[in-house]
Amino acid sequence: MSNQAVSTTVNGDPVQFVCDPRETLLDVLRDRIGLTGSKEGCGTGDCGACSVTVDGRLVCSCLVLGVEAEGKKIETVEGIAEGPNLHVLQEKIIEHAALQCGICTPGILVAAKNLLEKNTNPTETEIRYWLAGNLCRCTGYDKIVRAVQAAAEDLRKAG
Amino acid sequence: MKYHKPTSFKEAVALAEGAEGVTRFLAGGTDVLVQLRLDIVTPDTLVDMKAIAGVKDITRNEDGSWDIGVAVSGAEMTEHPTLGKEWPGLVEAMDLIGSTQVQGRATLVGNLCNGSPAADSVPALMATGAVVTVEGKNGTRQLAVADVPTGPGKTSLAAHEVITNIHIPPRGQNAADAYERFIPRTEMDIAVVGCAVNLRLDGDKIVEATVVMGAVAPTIRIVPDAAKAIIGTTLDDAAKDKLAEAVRAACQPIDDKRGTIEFRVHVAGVLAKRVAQTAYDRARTAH
Amino acid sequence: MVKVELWAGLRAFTGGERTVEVDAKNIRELLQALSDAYPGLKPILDEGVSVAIDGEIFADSLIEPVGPENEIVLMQKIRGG
Amino acid sequence: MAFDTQTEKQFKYIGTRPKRQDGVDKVTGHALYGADTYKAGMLHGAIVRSPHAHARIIKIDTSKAEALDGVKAVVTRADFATGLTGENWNILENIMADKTALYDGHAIAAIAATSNLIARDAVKLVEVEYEILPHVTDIKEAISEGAPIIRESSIEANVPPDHHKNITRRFECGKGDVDVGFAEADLIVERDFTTEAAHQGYIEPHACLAHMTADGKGELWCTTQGHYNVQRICAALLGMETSQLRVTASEIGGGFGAKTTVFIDPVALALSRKANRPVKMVMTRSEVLRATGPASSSWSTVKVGMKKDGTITAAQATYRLQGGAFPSAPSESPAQVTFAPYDIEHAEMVGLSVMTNRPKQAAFRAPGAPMGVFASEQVLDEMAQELGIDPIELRLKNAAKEGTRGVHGPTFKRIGLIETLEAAKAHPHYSIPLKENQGRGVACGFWFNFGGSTSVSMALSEDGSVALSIGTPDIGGSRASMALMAAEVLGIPYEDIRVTVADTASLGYNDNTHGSRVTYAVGLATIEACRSAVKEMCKRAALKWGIDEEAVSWEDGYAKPSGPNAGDFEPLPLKAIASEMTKTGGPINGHFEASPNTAGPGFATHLVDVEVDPETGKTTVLRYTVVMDAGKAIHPDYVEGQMQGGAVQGIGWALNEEYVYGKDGRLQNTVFLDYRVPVASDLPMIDCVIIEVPNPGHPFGVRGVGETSIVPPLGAVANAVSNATGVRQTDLPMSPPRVLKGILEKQKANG
Repeated sequence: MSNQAVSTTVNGDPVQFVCDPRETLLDVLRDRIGLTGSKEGCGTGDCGACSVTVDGRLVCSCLVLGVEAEGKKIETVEGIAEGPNLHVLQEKIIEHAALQCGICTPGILVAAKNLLEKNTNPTETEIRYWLAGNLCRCTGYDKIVRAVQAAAEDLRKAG
Repeated sequence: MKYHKPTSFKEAVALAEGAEGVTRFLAGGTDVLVQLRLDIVTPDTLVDMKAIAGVKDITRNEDGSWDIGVAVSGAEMTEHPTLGKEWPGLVEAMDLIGSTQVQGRATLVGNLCNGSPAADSVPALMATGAVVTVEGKNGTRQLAVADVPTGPGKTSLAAHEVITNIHIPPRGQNAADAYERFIPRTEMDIAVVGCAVNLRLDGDKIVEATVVMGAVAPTIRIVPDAAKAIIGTTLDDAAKDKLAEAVRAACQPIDDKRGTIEFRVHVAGVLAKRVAQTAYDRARTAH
Repeated sequence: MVKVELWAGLRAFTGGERTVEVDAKNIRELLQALSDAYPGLKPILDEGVSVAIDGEIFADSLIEPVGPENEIVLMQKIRGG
Repeated sequence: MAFDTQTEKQFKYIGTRPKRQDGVDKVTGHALYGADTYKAGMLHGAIVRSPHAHARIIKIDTSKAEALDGVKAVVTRADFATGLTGENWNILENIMADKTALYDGHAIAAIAATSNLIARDAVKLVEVEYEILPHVTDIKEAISEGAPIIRESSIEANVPPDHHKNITRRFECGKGDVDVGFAEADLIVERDFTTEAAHQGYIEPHACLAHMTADGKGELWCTTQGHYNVQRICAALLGMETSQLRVTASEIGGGFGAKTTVFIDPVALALSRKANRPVKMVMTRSEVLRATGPASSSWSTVKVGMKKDGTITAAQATYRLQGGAFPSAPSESPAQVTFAPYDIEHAEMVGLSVMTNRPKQAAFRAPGAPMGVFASEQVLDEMAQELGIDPIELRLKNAAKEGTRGVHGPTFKRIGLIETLEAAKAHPHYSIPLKENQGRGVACGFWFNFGGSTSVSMALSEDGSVALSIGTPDIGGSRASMALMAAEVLGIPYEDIRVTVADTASLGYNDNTHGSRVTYAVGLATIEACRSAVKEMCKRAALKWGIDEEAVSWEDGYAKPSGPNAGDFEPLPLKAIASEMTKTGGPINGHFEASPNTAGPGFATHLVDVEVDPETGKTTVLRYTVVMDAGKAIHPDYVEGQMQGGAVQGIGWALNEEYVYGKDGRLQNTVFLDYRVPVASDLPMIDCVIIEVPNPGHPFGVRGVGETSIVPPLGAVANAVSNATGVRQTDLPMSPPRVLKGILEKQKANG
């Protein structure tokens, strides 16, 4: 095996790991760094449950190799809350019952946060298309879309 | 699998040339990683292109032409302030590939080199008349995008060759492009049929046109007869019917899990009419 | 005696009768009595059945009392998701 | 268990929408699902799967795999128990082939290695020699002449000998005499319908972590809808005593029925037993689609007779459902369920289970019912049109109500079908005008709902907070519902109650989270467990006051003297009783165990508007309204969630989801890219109207809501597409190629 050493930053923390180049960033986050919040629903970039940001860019961590993390800034669902304070999106997801089983929730949160950072006033259609790569099999998306709308409204009010 | 991250194209070519077994270049990775995961292709050598200078650049040249780096993602094209104003069809074609997450990674070059007849960005890229620069052990060469794919999963590039740049000609006056695809859902599908149209007007009349069809033949196909059907017209209903007829005549699709032959041929005509109309309307309001 | 309505497919084992009468005070006795009276039913009953008593469906219970005043319907066991 | 007469009082907690207790864990990524735990020395398991739809296994050579560095154990069928019968044998045969590979993806062997990559590499080194046998994957082909017979020994006793040998079960029900009924009819319509297999599509693949130790004990962590069931099956398949295996249910990332059985758990245990190390197994998405149960595909024939005024005089139907290479298709379900919403004098339904070379079908939300309703509700829609009767009026005219003898046999108690129809009719959705190429569909659905075996225990802490232990994995927020019901009975805040899903060693037996049973049965058990604790608390208060136990009542969290001779004492709050409990007789706990059988049937009416592109056949859902009788909505948000989720799964099944098999018998669409579940941009908001007609068999009136929601959508969407296109949609999915074909054929026929 031609394992490689990688230095990266995950949720602001410096992290080093050694991995096989075939391992995805998702494999590395879960199995080597112990951050299991990102979920593997498909392994082929079709479900979005493993969504993270790499240098601020929303991606499926199953479509990124672990070795590509070298020198990057990775943000995962575990980094969304600030200490005990939940992000407004997290609050709204809970308040609006926008999760049933919750397996898609980490990916939805990472993706929706990324959207609201770019657009604090998305339309329903914009939210739905932005989240089209985040499959949810439980909710039918209704409550998820409402939670994102409510979070956007709060963020706008907070200025 | 060995992973390399060269800092120049020369180094990339040398790595590819020296490698044994299967070599893959990693631009966005949205195809390479899926193939790896599904045990379709496990490369022996993976050459990551993203550390090479300039691969993330989108440049508008003085003559109005564009150079797009090989590691520019779909999201970066969509976010570019002016590229989409001049080439809306190309940008929307790229934007249709996969989810927001996939857009963060997928690239034009990756889409092209994957060799899929259903690739969304490739018909639009062909319709622009784009040319790629290819570097190999014997130096560099220019190649029309239309000459890159040779069959499903196949390209005309040699094993040691790598695309280093995509060049899109100047937009020019009174012209526009458009791309649309048919999928059963609204997102996340592979095109069942894809169509790109690039045209130029003189007044109300179409004077130049390129019509390109995806997913209806073993390779993405420029359809000269379809262009002929609308050149010299104001895209009236008769012209559109002729366009549809020409497009359908050029279709040689297959029956598969995504659509039937019958369906693809019919929808190819429908799409061509719709896309031509969009391009035409855009060109009318273009400067 | 209690009256038990069988599902239509079981007529073949009861000489064409869809409703049969057996002597039973609870579901266990009822199933036993059916098996005794109509041996052809035994393998089907053994594969698992539900018994509806006055509209309430008992999927597993053997102890539920039954009486002549009850509407008793034998049902194929339904599986849930 | 009967409906509380005092329930007419205002609830304090029931019907409110507090935050779920596992919410923070689930939005921060800390909740642990099936694949989220690790053990020191853990190995990773992977499975060798058949690439053939039907093949005799001649030889399995694992020597090259075993020689690979890092490979620690290989298991085959020889490593499992022998002599199993019935469903246990079928499950074992499904999770590890014996002599024959029965479908593309059937497990042949498994490997445990020190990393996932090594395990996957080793799988590729296993050489299996097959003798390929003729196969059949299509239900119609499977029961036509010349089809390969898959397993004659699975045919049940009551299948007549003249039936095709791939039909393993025949079920018949009904009432009256259909010949008489059809003779009374003014209009008779008979049609055939087919539906394709749809996968449950949970986002979390099956995953587990197994550890067998040298003393024969086992620990299993897994994602499941029922860990007691997993315990029972795994113990049987491994040949061990049930209680020696402790199973802990992880958080579960969706199941919808398919996680009521097992696939990899016994394999991981067998690997662990052989390697003497913990083994983790996680399925890939392709494995989930190829080798876990989708719902059956179906072929139905439905015939209905009707008078001019819309009265149904007779209904006759045959439902053929395929169970894969196993005799497990739920064919009795459509036979019993589909016409149950209607008061029909003459009815005759037949259900047939058919074997094919496909994976063993698994339960999917009201298993079997949606396919039947797809057929029956379309025939009613067509007849309503033919007779010029509004589709809701037609259904109201025939609607079952309290006292109606259902076509499935039993007489209904109080049910809410009429209320859902009335609400649908009054809903603004029903009067929105439609434009060209748009159509509206209406359909009703019924599901029995279950009770099932249930154990619940609650423990009072000295500070007055409460720990509630339940044994049913929480898929859709049930812990919140249990806490609400406990709060209501105990009269303490929702936040003071912590609900835990206990492992198999910590609480008595519980049936699966299935059959829409949890809020009903576990809720009922929670109420009773809390009531037994209340009784004890009243006793402690009586002791303190020196009065009769019967003279103490419980009100809003306080023990109070009640009755004329009780005396005048200051009410005692729960906290005060709790703080002294160890001195007044010991800990105060409540528990309840039973198999409640009074689950109230669920009814729903769905409305949907679609627009169909006449040039491409593509359907867009414009609006969707679910009206459903919940009996009593404990936590309305999660009731709505069930209504919306079921509806959307139904929309997916109706429009684009399907299993596509090639001529070679291999599944063609093994990734989410091609197995097309609805994405966010495919859908509108899903409107919900909760009707509350109390279930007379639950203290608070609860009916199950999880499954009824998927019963009407296939029929409702098909009716809408049929109305938009003028072409009756008899086959699912209504994918664009199929719908366009119908439109073009109609245009051609009309010149």
